[in-house]
Amino acid sequence: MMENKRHTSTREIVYLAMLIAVTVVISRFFLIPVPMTHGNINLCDAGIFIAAILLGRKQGAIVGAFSGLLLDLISGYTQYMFFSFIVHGLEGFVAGWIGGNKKNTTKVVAMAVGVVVMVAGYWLTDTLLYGFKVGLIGVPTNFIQGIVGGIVAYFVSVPLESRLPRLLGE
Amino acid sequence: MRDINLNIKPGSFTAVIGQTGSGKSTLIQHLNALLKPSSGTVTIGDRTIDATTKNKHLKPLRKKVGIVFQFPENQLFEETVLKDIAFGPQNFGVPTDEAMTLAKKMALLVGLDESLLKRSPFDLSGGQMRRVAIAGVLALEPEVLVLDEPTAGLDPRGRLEIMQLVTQLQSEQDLTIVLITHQMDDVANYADHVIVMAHGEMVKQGTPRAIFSDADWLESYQLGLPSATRFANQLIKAGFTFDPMPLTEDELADQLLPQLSKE
Amino acid sequence: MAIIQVKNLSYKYHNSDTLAVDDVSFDIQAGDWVAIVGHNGSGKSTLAKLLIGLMPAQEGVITIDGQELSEQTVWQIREKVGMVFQNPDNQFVGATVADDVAFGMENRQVDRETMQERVTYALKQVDMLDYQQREPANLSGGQKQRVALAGVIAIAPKILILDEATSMLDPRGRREILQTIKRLKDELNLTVLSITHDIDEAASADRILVIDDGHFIEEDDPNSIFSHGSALIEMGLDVPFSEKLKLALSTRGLDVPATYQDEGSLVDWLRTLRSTK
Amino acid sequence: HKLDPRAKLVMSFMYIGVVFFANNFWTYLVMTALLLVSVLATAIPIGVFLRGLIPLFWLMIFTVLIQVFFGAGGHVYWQWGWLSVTHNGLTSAGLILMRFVLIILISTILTFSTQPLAIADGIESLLSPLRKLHFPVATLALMLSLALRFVPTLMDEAEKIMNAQRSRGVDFGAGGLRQRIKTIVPILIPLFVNAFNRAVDISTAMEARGYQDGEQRTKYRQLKWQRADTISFIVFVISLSAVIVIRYMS
Repeated sequence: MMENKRHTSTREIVYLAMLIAVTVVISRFFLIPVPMTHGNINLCDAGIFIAAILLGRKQGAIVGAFSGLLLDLISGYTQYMFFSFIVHGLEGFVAGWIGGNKKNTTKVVAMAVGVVVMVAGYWLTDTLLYGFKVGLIGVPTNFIQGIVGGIVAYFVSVPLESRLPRLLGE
Repeated sequence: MRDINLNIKPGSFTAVIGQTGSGKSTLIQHLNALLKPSSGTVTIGDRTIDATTKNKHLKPLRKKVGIVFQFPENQLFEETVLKDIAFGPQNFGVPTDEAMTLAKKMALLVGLDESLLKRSPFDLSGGQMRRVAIAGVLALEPEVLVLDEPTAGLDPRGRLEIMQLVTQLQSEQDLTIVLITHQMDDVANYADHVIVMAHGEMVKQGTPRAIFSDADWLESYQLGLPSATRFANQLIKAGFTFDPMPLTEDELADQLLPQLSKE
Repeated sequence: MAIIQVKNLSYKYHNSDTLAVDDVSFDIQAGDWVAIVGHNGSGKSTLAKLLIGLMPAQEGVITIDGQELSEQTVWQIREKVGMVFQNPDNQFVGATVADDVAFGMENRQVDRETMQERVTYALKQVDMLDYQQREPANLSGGQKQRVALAGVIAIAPKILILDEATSMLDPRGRREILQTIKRLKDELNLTVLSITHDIDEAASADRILVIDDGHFIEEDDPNSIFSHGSALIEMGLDVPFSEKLKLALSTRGLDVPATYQDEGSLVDWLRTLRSTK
Repeated sequence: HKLDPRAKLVMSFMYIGVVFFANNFWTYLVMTALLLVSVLATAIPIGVFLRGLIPLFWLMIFTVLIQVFFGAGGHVYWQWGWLSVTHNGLTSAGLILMRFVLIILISTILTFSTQPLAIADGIESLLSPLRKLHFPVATLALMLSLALRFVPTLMDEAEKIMNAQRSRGVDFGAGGLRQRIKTIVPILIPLFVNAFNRAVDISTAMEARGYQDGEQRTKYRQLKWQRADTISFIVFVISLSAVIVIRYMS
């Protein structure tokens, strides 16, 4: 077929860009206030997991890394920017690696591991920036955020999965 | 948006016209209590909303006024067409089996074939998806149906079919219709009341005939005339007379015929 | 000379049983404005995408400006063709108006000085120069389509393809973009191929191609096409108002001429009927 | 603030790096002075920056409390069970707080004075040496700028979908966590479908405009390194080296 390989390539760049944009949008759009803590949890993990589970590890890593970076860039947490790039990138990679195109139960496991990676990653980041004990403050919130993200991702990605070939324009 | 006073009568067909950005969309969000007025009141049936109305009191109102937004096919999400149509009523506490019966009825009402009901809404054509979305709003059994440019992006046949559906809903289901549109021909053909919006204000309201009698005034708001009225204006320059001004080609033809010589 | 030649073109989507484009052949002469009309799903947008090799045709030969479309020539052919699509948002890829106009030139590796000149020139042509630094979120649909048009002008193509480019605009945006295209066509000596179901857009064309369910139905000048009145309506298409009025008059027993008349000539004809009273 | 985003990026990250070396009054004084100069250079009112700190207020209080109560060593001022306030605890709380505020302010300066797109451009430019290692910097940069471009569009779309579902009786922002998660799904599914549909359209448009991944492209938007950039850069390097020197001298 004529120039089929290149065709996929441009389309892949664009749908990854759109997934990054959607992840940023849902993180800014849905802030769920968490009682007893300092703030909100956002849905960025949901976007990253959806990308990872629908498309796989490479795509999950790209969407995770860049949406983490962009989100911090837009929200004014530039000090976290590169840490988020790595932490969310790893989160997406791991979730996509274990759970991409797999059974529903495997997806749940994949997201659980993803959450652990994310929580540990931010703990490490905060430890680097502000010290070990301060780092602990973020753990419970990040944990709740990751779990909520995982649940949302599950209910969104399962119905989307069967639509995927059509959505990708194949 | 400021200082708007208007009444929409039960069973009427009201058209809202105005340029993009004139406040039409804000207006319809008030009709459905998606927005609360910062001053003034909106009364729907026997309920009144003002700035102090609590959010939880707004929900019953949303059942009275159904809104079909622009490109409503973008709101579909369920596994099957039937489930998607039944989604709305279930949110208002209708039991599942009843909602499904209702959904089926509405699907047939908007002209969807029964064979489509078990399909995924994303497998349908654009025109069919739009019907599913309209059925999903009708399933709320509203008293007022608000449609924001329901024919946008459709081809001429699709446009005609949707407009026929809307008039059928008005006459057979006793729905009050509010239509937001750029198509002056649709206003002329279907509406009995017109509201003109500009810069967040209502600048005029009246019957289509009254509104379309002043071409220059409409032009000052970048709005046009229905084709028949525009053509009649050209004929007046050629010596023809019309009273009243025709709004549709049938009206125009009826008035034109006696003025022509029968060979 | 025919700048676009299409011979026996066929295309089938692999999730469908029927041909989206079924053995279509036509020629388009350089400098012409040709409209392809058909209802939604008639295959007209598929045709547009085939013309610039966005999808490979299963059968048939497309020759553009003397070059046969193939894997080897596709990028050269795209150099000669500019395309404006339906959804104003989904073709605006730059961060600002100027960036978007430059996108096509960046792909063609035009150097920066030339790009700056041409961005200014192209934006002037579509009357959007004052909006250079604006972001797409602050523009209307009509303005975005004009930016898309500027992006096309900047690469100086020979052919402009409009794929339902006005169908998502309000009447004002539609009018403005059509005026701009008419002016540009003359100034830049473009061949325009507009795929549309908007009757005003089709009426601007020199010739109209009618397709229905992937089949080529007819090609003729607008006057002859529009004289088919009710047949067009049956195909799910629109006809100009003058034709609708003539239909209304003829159902009331008036003998109307069979040939198409635009509004001006219909007024003249009605005037003669009146004066003979 | 008209500096090159690359300059601002590098300076900010050098600053954040050096904050960890600051450990006493003098070093923090230099750091604070440098920050104040930068704030003044942005010509943005100081109030705006302070408002940026408000959402983090509770986090800061928390941080300080933790340091105060759990930092051990030195003179004990107060003790109750396992909670104690010690000299070392207080000092480290003060230092952590300072570090916290400085890091947040410097990144606030960066975001307030620079468009996200400019920062993305800056990152691309700084990473461009990686091209030699066949790392697809240009492709990733394009992806990033496309994502940035479509955030407002999809934000709009999300709002529209939310309004539509609300008219269909969905209560957002009400109920417990479970209820909330349930109401999110009817927004996310259409939003993702919309994003994928757009992707198909956009990639078609890009290819029609001659885009080919992996091909060389020229760049319309270019960053210009000017004298002001060099000067600010030198100021930063000198002050930051001073901090390190002071730390190891004392």
